[in-house]
Amino acid sequence: MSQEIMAAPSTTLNKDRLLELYSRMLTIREFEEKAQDLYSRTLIPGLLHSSVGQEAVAVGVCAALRDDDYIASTHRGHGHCIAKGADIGRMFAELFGKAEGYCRGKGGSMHIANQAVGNLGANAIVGGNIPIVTGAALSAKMRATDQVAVSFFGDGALNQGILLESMNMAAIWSLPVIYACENNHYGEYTPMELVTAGDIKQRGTSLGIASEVVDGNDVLEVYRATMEAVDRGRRGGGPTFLIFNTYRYYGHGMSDRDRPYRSRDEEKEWRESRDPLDRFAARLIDAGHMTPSEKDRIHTDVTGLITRGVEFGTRSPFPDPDEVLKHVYAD
Amino acid sequence: MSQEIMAAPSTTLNKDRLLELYSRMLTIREFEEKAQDLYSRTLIPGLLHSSVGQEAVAVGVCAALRDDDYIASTHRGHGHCIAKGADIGRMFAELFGKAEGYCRGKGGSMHIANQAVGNLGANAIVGGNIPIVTGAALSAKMRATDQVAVSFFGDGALNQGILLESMNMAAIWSLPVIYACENNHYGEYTPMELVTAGDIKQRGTSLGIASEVVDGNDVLEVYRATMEAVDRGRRGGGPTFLIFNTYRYYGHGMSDRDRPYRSRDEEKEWRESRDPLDRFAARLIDAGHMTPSEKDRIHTDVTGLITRGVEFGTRSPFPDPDEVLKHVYAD
Amino acid sequence: MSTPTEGREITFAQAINEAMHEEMQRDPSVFVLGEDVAAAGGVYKLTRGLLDAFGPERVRDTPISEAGITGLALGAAMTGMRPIAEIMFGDFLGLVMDQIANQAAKVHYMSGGTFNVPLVIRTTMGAGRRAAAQHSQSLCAWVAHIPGLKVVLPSTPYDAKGLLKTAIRDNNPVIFFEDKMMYQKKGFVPDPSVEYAIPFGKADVKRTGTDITIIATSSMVQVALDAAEELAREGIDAEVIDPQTLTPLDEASLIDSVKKTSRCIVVDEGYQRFGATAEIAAVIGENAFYHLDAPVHRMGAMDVPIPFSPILEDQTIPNPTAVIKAAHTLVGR
Amino acid sequence: MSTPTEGREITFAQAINEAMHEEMQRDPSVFVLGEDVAAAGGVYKLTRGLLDAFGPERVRDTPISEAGITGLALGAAMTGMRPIAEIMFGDFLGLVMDQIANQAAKVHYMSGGTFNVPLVIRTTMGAGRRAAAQHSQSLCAWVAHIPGLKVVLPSTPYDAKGLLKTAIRDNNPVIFFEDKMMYQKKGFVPDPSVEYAIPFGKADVKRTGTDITIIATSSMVQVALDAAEELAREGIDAEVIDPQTLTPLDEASLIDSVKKTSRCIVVDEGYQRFGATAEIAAVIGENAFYHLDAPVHRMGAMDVPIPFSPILEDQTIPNPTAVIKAAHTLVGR
Ligand SMILES: Cc1ncc(C[n+]2csc(CCOP(=O)(O)OP(=O)(O)O)c2C)c(N)n1
Ligand SMILES: Cc1ncc(C[n+]2csc(CCOP(=O)(O)OP(=O)(O)O)c2C)c(N)n1
Ligand SMILES: [Mg+2]
Ligand SMILES: [Mg+2]
Repeated sequence: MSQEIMAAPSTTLNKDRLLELYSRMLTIREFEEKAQDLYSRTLIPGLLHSSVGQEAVAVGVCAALRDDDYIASTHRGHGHCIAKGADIGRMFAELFGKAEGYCRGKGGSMHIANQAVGNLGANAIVGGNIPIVTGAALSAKMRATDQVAVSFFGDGALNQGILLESMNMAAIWSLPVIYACENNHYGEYTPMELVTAGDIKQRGTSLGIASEVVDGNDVLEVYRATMEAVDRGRRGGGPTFLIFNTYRYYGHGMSDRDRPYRSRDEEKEWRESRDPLDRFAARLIDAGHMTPSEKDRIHTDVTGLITRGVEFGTRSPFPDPDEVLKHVYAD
Repeated sequence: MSQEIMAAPSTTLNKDRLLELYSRMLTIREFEEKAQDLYSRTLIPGLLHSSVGQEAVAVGVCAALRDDDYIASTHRGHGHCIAKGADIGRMFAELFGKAEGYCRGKGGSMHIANQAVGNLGANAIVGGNIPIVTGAALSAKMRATDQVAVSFFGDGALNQGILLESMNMAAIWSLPVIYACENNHYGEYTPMELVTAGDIKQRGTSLGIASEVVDGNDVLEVYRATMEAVDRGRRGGGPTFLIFNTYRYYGHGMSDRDRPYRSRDEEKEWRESRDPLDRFAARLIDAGHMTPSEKDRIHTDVTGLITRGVEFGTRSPFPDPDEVLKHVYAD
Repeated sequence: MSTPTEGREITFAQAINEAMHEEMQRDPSVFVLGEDVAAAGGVYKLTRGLLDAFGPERVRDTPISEAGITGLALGAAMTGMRPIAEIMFGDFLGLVMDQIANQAAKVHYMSGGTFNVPLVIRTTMGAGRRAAAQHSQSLCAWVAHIPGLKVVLPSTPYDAKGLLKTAIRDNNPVIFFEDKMMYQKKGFVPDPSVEYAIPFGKADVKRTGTDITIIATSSMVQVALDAAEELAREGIDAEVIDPQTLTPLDEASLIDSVKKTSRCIVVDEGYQRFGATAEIAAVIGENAFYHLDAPVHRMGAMDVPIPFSPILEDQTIPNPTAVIKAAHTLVGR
Repeated sequence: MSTPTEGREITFAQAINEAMHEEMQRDPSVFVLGEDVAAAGGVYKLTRGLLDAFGPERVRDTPISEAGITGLALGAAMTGMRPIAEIMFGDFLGLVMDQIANQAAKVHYMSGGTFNVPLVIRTTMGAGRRAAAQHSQSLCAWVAHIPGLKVVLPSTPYDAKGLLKTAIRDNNPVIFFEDKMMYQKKGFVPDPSVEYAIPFGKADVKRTGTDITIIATSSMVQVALDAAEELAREGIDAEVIDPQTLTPLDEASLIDSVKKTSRCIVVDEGYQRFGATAEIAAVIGENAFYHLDAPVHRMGAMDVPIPFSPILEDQTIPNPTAVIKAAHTLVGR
């Protein structure tokens, strides 16, 4: 099994990195669980969209990126932020609307940006980040760096016209951009198939863009596919469209409790047979990369990280009221 | 040869209809030539885009439609209006900004609409009519008529996001809409291939839409392909995407005189070997459907029609100044 | 003050739902489309029950394609249907302004009066939900700026129902703004058996008064009424008047009120600069000039992207305290 | 009146071209993208020569994808470049308002000040070309309503060059409106060797006067100056003042001028209702209230979709005769 994990050259990851992938996924899951808990206790205001179930996409994609590569994210964006290297404390601070949050409390859950690691920000307009990330790729190309840029979006964004416009420009200009579609099969309360025509992959191939459907719950598959896309981008080979099949375990947002639009059986099937963390943990253990006690330590570490993050966020002061007028314009 | 013209059952047209196709194409050509002449003499104000060279698309498509079927058109829309049954006099009146024009002089060349024959109007926003026509098809379906709706647009509109949004809805709802792309290989001064990725046809097939590339300078081919699409639409078989390859002989608009973005050789090749009128005339004559004297009579008739149309437009009064405030709102 | 003060109490959301339900029953050409409006009954449950009552042809879940939704609705409106399109958040108007402003608004005029556009676009406005900069705006001024559109801002369940019915029956594109913070607010509305509709272009005096006129829209009507109540205790008698529609705007009633009171505050939840308060203040300033004892005072949302943090967001929306303070300044006591 | 009155005469179009050329030379991160801007040098030849000078990487012909163009430019601006995106007609703003208003305008604020957006969007405004309802609008009020954007309306070649240079050097999204009827108008501009830029937020007094203030934007500045000349012959001394930027708006200078003259007309080519004249009139009405001898008079475009027929279109735009008439009414002689 060990060999299998290491099979493709681009996916060769040593034990440390493999454990890190696991640890990152777990961090996202624990972060989301804690955030939902805090929300239920009205400690987080506004809107909250959990990415539990989708951790492998965020982690697998970002593991293939450098710090200076770009990403931008969505309303369901905590995982992407964490995977790209955000500090948990500053993230909680942002969710609380605190001064030490990534956006000084001005953005909140749907708008976390983190310039230090190329996170151009989460975006609350479905599809809104797609041209922006494509523009970052254009910029990378013009500046002759070998940076790549990743746009995360959901299956719902497949039907926003801006996707066509952006992908077309990326294709004609051979831009180093990766369109990372997280297909969790629902856009809010509407099943994807009901509102999405044709074979999704062809939205890329029809424009001559290398496209692939990937098991988004297998972090190594995500990593492998992304590495290929990153290589293509850095080599000047142009854009890639990756469709990651995955599932969100909870409701669309915190008010979506009953989820009448899908069955409990379907949820159970994803949770029990295809959970990205369970599957990866089992594989790591089988392959001898992780011992049960290492797993325990990771869990303990992550719990500590989350606890300290919440503490940091809690301690952080609210922004000064005057802050409201700051940053409307840059100097 | 006679058989050849009549080959496919859906394209069976008797002599009268065949001559009518020719006559309509000629009417468009003469209309455009006259309009350009009038424009040069500053009798037509504003912007003017000639469809000379593209007549077979307008005529072949509209020949497959009933009066109660819908179309909407573009900035290069005179041909579509005429083919759908507009009166030449009222069209000139509109181009002159006169009260008896189709829009009472308020629309002008880029906005002629003609409700009586289902012409929802020309549109000066590239791609702007695409969702509107798709909505007309939705309406036809909801009202359970068997009307179909045709959106004419240029190759430039292929890169407007609204195309994806509209086609996707047409596909999921199986709407009786025909997307008629007039690929004249340039959007203003930019060659289509430079700004358009992939295989155009796949913008339809990727959404599961029946799609076909058609010789847009062969009026019978246009008619045949459209008849198939119309049949599909009326039968509830959903949308069709037709790409008509064609060429505009003149500049993008009246100010585009030198056309540095394309070669004189290329223009010559289209004009001399692929002219839709010449080709069709030759075929009709070869097949014994049109005698040289019949052809002459058609030319004479069309010239008369255009002359009378210009006279009508010229005689028509300018709108009453008060008209400016009318029709902002419907009652 | 046409709003009833007794009878059946329902929420703003229910009022809107009832208006759609009744109009769909009355007229088979009325239909509803939007994201999650059918099976789920809408994100705010505004369209609840419509799918069961009218079926999936007339209550359509769409893809997340706002421009497409709007354009399709427009095409349907031009060809015999009367669509009600829901744009989930008013902020998303940015995606559909071409279809609204360049297309829907101009079809009737450009076609020389031959095509009508009986189209309603329902959308939201209003901050305060900690939904941050892209889900909190009140962009009514954008559409009010465009000739050919009608713009409606109801402030009570009664008004919402009556104005939405008028919107659905109107032969023009109507943009209908619903303050999302108001959906659960209750108010008296006549029994469904009592048919009523509220005409456009008639301002509604929500409170009569003599000392100062507070012109307020949508969510700000309650803010104005709250302020007026406190002011009354202090002996300042404020008139609160709600234009109900920005287009058509009942300039005469607004001007008359100010002529009577000689002082005016305009409160609206859109950004203040180049917003609805500007138009209304300019109209008053021009037409009640010789009656004004003090400058017209405008209060819109603070001119900043709407921040997430409650301590910041709360400062951006006009509130009763601020209105009271402004009234004191204008009245001079 | 900073505009030179002698020296080198160039057109408004050339001035804009020079500004871009010089800034691209100065700063390699500046680049241009838009429809037909490269090989063809732009529909109005504004970008002529740039492709030859700076090559196809920095002068890019795009597909007809306005939203995409704007979004790509934004992404490039956030990551080290300084794009100038051309949106061929201002009417097409309807297609890009999401990327402008929900994205570009809010990035700096939403990110807590960490990302800058040094982005210029050049587009057109202005009727009179018989281009009909979808190619003639002046939609400046839409963007002026949105915090986070700067909005520039130059009225002379000198101003156009100086303001565009400032726009390109600004670290915020700037929407730059060019009146297409002005492109061929000439004016004095210093030699290219004389470097200058015009700061935002400073109104420019185009003509000093004492009897009435005419605040005019873009195309309407010349209309105001023509009216002022005629008024001078009649003994009415009008001051003509051009805000140059709607955001930031130099309220102080406008107010001071009106305090001096006591009368004010505001002229702008956008639709009058909920347009730029409303904001400016409201600002004057509120802040010069005690100095006004007559109500502030607004003159915007007629509130109708802009018609094609010359006899109709010409009525929709404010003209000197109408300004003169309004001035007579206000001055009372
Ligand atoms: C342009 C736009 N339309 C609608 C919404 C409201 N909305 C927020 S999330 C969402 C569903 C998005 O679905 P998908 O892209 O599949 O992402 P997921 O929530 O499944 O992660 C919708 C409709 C929005 N935020 N932006
Ligand atoms: C949204 C939009 N963008 C740009 C323009 C300006 N414009 C008018 S026609 C045209 C070219 C259109 O090309 P195509 O669709 O191929 O039609 P053609 O002119 O070749 O018939 C452009 C860019 C426009 N009218 N609308
Ligand atoms: Mg989804
Ligand atoms: Mg073309």
